Amino acid sequence: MRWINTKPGPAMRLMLMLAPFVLLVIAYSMGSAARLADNPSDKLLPALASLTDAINRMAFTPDVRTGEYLMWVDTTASLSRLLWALGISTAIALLFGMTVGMFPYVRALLAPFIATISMVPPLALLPILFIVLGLGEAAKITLIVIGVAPAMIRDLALKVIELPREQIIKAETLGGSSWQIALRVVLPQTLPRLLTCLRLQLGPAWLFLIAAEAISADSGLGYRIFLVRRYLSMDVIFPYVAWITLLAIIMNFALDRLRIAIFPWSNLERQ
Amino acid sequence: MRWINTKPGPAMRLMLMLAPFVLLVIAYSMGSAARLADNPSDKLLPALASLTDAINRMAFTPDVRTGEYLMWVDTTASLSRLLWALGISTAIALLFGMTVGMFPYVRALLAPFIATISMVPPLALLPILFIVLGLGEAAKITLIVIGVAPAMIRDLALKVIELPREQIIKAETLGGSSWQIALRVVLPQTLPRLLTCLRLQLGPAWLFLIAAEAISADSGLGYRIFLVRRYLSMDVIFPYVAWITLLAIIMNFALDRLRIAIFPWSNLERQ
Amino acid sequence: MSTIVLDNVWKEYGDQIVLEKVSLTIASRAFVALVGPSGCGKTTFLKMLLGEEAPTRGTITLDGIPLMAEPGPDRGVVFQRYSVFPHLTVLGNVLLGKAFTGSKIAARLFGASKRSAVEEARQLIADVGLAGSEDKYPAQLSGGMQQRLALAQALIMKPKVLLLDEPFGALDPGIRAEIHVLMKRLWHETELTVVMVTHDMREAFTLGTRVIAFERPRDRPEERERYGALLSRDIDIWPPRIAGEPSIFAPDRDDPVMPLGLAQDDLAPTQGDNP
Amino acid sequence: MSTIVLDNVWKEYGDQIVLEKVSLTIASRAFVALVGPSGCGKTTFLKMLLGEEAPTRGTITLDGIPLMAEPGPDRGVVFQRYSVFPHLTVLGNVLLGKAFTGSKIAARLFGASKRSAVEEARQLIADVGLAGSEDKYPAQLSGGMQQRLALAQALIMKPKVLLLDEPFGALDPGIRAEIHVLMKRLWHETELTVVMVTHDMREAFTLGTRVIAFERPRDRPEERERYGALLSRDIDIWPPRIAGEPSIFAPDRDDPVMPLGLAQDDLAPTQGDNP
Amino acid sequence: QAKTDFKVAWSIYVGWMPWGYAADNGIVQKWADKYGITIEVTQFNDYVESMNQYTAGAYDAVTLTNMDGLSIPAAGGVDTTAVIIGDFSNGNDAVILKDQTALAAIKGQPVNLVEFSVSHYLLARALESAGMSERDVNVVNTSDPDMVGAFQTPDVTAMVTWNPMVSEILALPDATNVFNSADIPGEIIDLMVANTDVLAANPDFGKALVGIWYDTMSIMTADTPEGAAARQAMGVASGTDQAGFEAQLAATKLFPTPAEAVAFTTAPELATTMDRVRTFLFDKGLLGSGAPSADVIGIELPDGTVLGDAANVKLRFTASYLSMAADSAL
Ligand SMILES: Nc1ncnc2c1ncn2[C@@H]1O[C@H](COP(=O)(O)OP(=O)(O)OP(=O)(O)O)[C@@H](O)[C@H]1O
Ligand SMILES: Nc1ncnc2c1ncn2[C@@H]1O[C@H](COP(=O)(O)OP(=O)(O)OP(=O)(O)O)[C@@H](O)[C@H]1O
Ligand SMILES: NC(N)=O
Ligand SMILES: [Mg+2]
Ligand SMILES: [Mg+2]
Repeated sequence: MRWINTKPGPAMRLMLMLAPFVLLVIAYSMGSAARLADNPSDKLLPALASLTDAINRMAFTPDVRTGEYLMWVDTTASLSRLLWALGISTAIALLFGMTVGMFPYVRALLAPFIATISMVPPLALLPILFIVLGLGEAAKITLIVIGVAPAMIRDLALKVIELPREQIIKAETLGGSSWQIALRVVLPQTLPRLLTCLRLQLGPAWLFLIAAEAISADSGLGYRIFLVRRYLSMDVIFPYVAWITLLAIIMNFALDRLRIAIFPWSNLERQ
Repeated sequence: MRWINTKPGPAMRLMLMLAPFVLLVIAYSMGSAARLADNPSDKLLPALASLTDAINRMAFTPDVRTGEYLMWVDTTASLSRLLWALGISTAIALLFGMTVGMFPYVRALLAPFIATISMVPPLALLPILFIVLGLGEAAKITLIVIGVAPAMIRDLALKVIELPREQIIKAETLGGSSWQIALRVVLPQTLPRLLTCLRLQLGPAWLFLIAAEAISADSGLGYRIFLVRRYLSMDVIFPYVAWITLLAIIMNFALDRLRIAIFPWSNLERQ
Repeated sequence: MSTIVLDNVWKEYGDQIVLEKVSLTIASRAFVALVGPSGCGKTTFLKMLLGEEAPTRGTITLDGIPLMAEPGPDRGVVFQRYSVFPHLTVLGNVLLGKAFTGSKIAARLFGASKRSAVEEARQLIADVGLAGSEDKYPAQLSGGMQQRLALAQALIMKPKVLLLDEPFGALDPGIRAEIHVLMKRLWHETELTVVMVTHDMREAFTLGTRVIAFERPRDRPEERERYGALLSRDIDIWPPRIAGEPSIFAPDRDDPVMPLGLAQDDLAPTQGDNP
Repeated sequence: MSTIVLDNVWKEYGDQIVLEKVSLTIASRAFVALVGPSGCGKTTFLKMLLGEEAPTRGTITLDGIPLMAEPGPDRGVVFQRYSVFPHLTVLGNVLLGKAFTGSKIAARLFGASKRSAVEEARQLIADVGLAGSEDKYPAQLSGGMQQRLALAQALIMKPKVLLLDEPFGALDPGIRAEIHVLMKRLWHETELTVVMVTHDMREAFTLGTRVIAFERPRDRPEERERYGALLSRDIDIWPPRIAGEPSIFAPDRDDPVMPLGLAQDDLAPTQGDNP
Repeated sequence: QAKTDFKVAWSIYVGWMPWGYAADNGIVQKWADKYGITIEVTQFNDYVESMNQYTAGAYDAVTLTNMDGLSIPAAGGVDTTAVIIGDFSNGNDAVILKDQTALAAIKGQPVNLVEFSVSHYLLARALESAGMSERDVNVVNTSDPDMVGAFQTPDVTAMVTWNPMVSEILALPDATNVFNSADIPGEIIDLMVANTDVLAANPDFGKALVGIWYDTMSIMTADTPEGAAARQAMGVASGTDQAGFEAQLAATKLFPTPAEAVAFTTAPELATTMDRVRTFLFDKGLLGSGAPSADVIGIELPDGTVLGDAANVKLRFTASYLSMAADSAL
């Protein structure tokens, strides 16, 4: 049999899937042991026990100063920023994506501008952002929105433009006005793509969140990572990174489930 | 006529296209004038003349200390990092994307791992990167590769999986081995997508480049922006941001032209 | 009444002439079948009747009034694909036109108007043979069922003119035969002028009252810019079919002569033939 | 010789039985046309002959040897779509098989072997009527030309068996008639056993030496899991067509009886009919 | 322009941690209430950003060093007054070499530091003390949170940074502190500065800041359980613990009483220091790209004398608010 035609069975598949993760843990343990043998106070690759300690300390022991569980406080702070930002980006992307996609005048007006905006590196504009918006949540949320919305707008507008012209004609022969067609034909077919789009932007959104929290905050997952980075406290950084990754994976998965649950037809279509 | 059916003529289109850019310049000038009226040495929104001065100083006047043109030095440093990183990412994405897409065993082994990796926020892992790779070019290039390659691998693997099964069967009936099919059927059809993929990753690549240069460097566009951020020299930051945006737009455009030039069939296909 | 008159209509795309000097009068309640080789401009012709494209020269009138420059509810349409909305159920697809005309802002019906519209829609769905599938999405229907749905969806608007662009081109022969019967019934029962593009000669002669062919007499590349397709044949079916009246003979032309014993359009087993 | 023997073949996907107890002997150089309603398992059957799917029960042998579990160069195939490679020119598509067999690692030919392969490919391209289009990409060809290309590409491997899955289903009737003539010629001239799936009865009877129908006698949803499709009809064409020998009569059945004056398959104008 | 709502920015550094503690423990509230104003205290993770925000007008007061006060707000045209001189760095900033024990060995090496920061100034002073200049080394800009990681990479051999990174790095086996701010005592000064116009119109704001500061000082410098708890809280807030924080305090010359601060502020050495600083900044082009000399910006000293252009005074040192605290006149 050619390699391209040989397929692993279910058990084999599971084993293969787990292998790289197991290897990673083994490699880490070995690296850690080697470094700690050299220098017992090495902080770069803490022993698994130190990681557990740190998790325990951050997540399950109340902070002496505030009595709160730091990791939990950081998580809620970051997630609320992220969700606000994604919510706002979604609203913006929907509004602009739909109008740019549907109306040739709006497209002529905004498409080149949005294409240009989407190429501006948002990190470079951070100082202005903070000065214009102050240091509160607004600036952090705006950074994420600026980083994420242009790509979403372009993606949605493309999706709208790609709707078969036949559908629009059909809707017109059914007596639909621009508004009615937007509301009943274009919008509902755009929404599932919006969720997919959101899913694709989760990575960049986390990135900008961390960048924003690095500069100004008093809680948040990114804040903590940058705070303890001064001490090279990898025992805190690793669990935080793993936690962020897990949150991202869960959000990714949840968004896809959500799409299928709300828009069952969008999955039928695929096949 | 319904709005969705009214289209601007070519002259109108040009005017509409330019309008937001003109408005932006006007808004900036007004904001700048207002702030400078308050505080003549305000640095946040420098007058257009100060921007010109700064461009002149950075781009067309040799630096007193080194005799070099700073903006030119920064540009070559950044572009060489970016191109190295994109080259390496491309090679990695091609290798893994093809094998994950073609071989069910490799897919079972690597796909979940790569999906997980692509969710890890690379900025958080910087300290490890530095310690493993040093502070030089290697670490910066690697940061970009880590930030960009997983998404490219996934995209390419998907593209390979989406190749019609009929094509693969046809190739098998022509006597192709796995290797031959990879080389003559899958690879050439994947390459145009690779260029598109690269184009989509330009934004993130610039982002990681700037982040890497912010952390440690002695030249580069991101280095300069973060250095002068220390004394809020927006007169330098704005031209640099505009220049980065322009470079990104040019690269974006060039990659698309390149795809059409090398793979003319990939554009025929579209229609 | 819904007579369509085309007077010396030309259509050009940039340098390329697609259709040349088409003059034609389509009588009310006619069923015009439009045939011609691929790329000769059949779809373009239909788009002009729709108002989706404007003629480069010449005029098109419907009952003496120049056509609206946009598709509107007086002209229904069914395409080969993409005629139904994938995000709406069968019922939702048929209701959509009612919702558009009955509710300017929300484009949704409520209360009594909704109840009466649903009733009308259900009746139409049953008419096209989709009773029982009201809550399915198009992706859950076969190709033939989707085209029936597209018909029902267009017919609820009671259009004067129904335009069909190869509506059954992608269907199985067996399914096509069934839908021909439906199409004929609808044409007889509804006040409709129909223009249908088809690739299938038998379909044209089975359904049409008149068969029109477009053709491009000069089709070498260097000629394409100077000459378009012409109306090359115009055949009235004999014996004439008249909407609402039974055919004088050959009541069903859907079963043509067959070279062998199998039913040509349909492989449904003969009764008692099961193993 | 290339006789295919199927012995009590069943095919199931999970719970669903697709094909039931298919036993069949396909003689060397036969041209089997396979018909049946949509979804009855024709493509599945072809995939088993290809080696792309394995039968759940039963055996398939080619010249007495069990079929390879994978598609290989002894069996050529043409699908309705995606049979040619969009990134290769016409010549590149036809050369690909030669490159695979002639160059294990590079999968590209050079020097003398390249020259001879190019010559052979050009001959085949001319044979299928594509001379002059050697350097075009498939997207620059019409649907009919693409299928001709797919045939040439398969034939350069000199397969024992040629499997066709509705190869002409998406083509214009006029173009289809032309390619039927080609198909017939190729079958006569090449050492080929052909199995062709089609929806078009006339095509089946025009080309086949034998027409086979699959059918699912029990097709209610609750029955689909317990009963599959059966081989329900098996008709040898009379008078028999024999590969390489001219037909005794009806030398070309491609022009059947027509209800009216137009050529049914082709709207090409009669000579001297231009305006 | 009189107003009642004020915004104060501070960033995470040993000498400024009291601000966070004061905000968390009602001390800010207490003094704001006393003067009938509100003070919003905001923590910044990024020091540079806090100064930029202040310079752009988003904040009324900010914590910074004497050098950054001159190069950022003053050079940015914002007339700034140092309300509190809280401490000077007495070892918190250090030049660290890897596998070398003498400062002279720095010659020819790349030196990782935050360019144009106090580290850069410290390096300049260190080189000067060893008869070298910046031409003898090769400066590589490196961001402060990454210093500890960066030091462990093979290609980094010399580094200038501040605490808490200094103590982390010195804990590594191959690191040696070859020069530090204790060698130039009183030159790197940590301040709380406020916008001069705001202060002039609202002297109560300045009084409240001083009041908050010395209330907090008296708690955190006390050798009591309450003092220990305060130091622990500040340690945790800065990402370490009580011991770590106290180690950093040991390298900081804190003025626990207003009297000591007044004495330092009014001493003649301040003029010398500021002259050195402005010369350094001018050499680096940080006083404005067109600046003809180090005199472009005027620096007013507590006795009213001005260094540089008296018509363009943008940075002012004053002992008046500190004196009020010393005199218990708040
Ligand atoms: N928007 C357009 N711009 C330019 N040329 C067009 C456009 N639409 C159609 N054409 C050209 O007009 C000619 C007629 O196209 P049309 O789609 O009407 O043909 P058709 O008869 O419907 O063909 P088919 O049977 O393949 O559907 C073709 O040559 C086509 O390339
Ligand atoms: N990989 C598969 N997994 C599960 N079921 C399948 C698979 N492939 C085909 N089927 C089912 O097997 C049945 C036969 O499918 P097949 O494609 O062979 O039909 P067909 O006769 O070729 O139909 P058509 O005329 O539409 O091409 C269908 O019910 C189909 O849903
Ligand atoms: N403020 C400092 N770095 O002493
Ligand atoms: Mg058409
Ligand atoms: Mg099939």
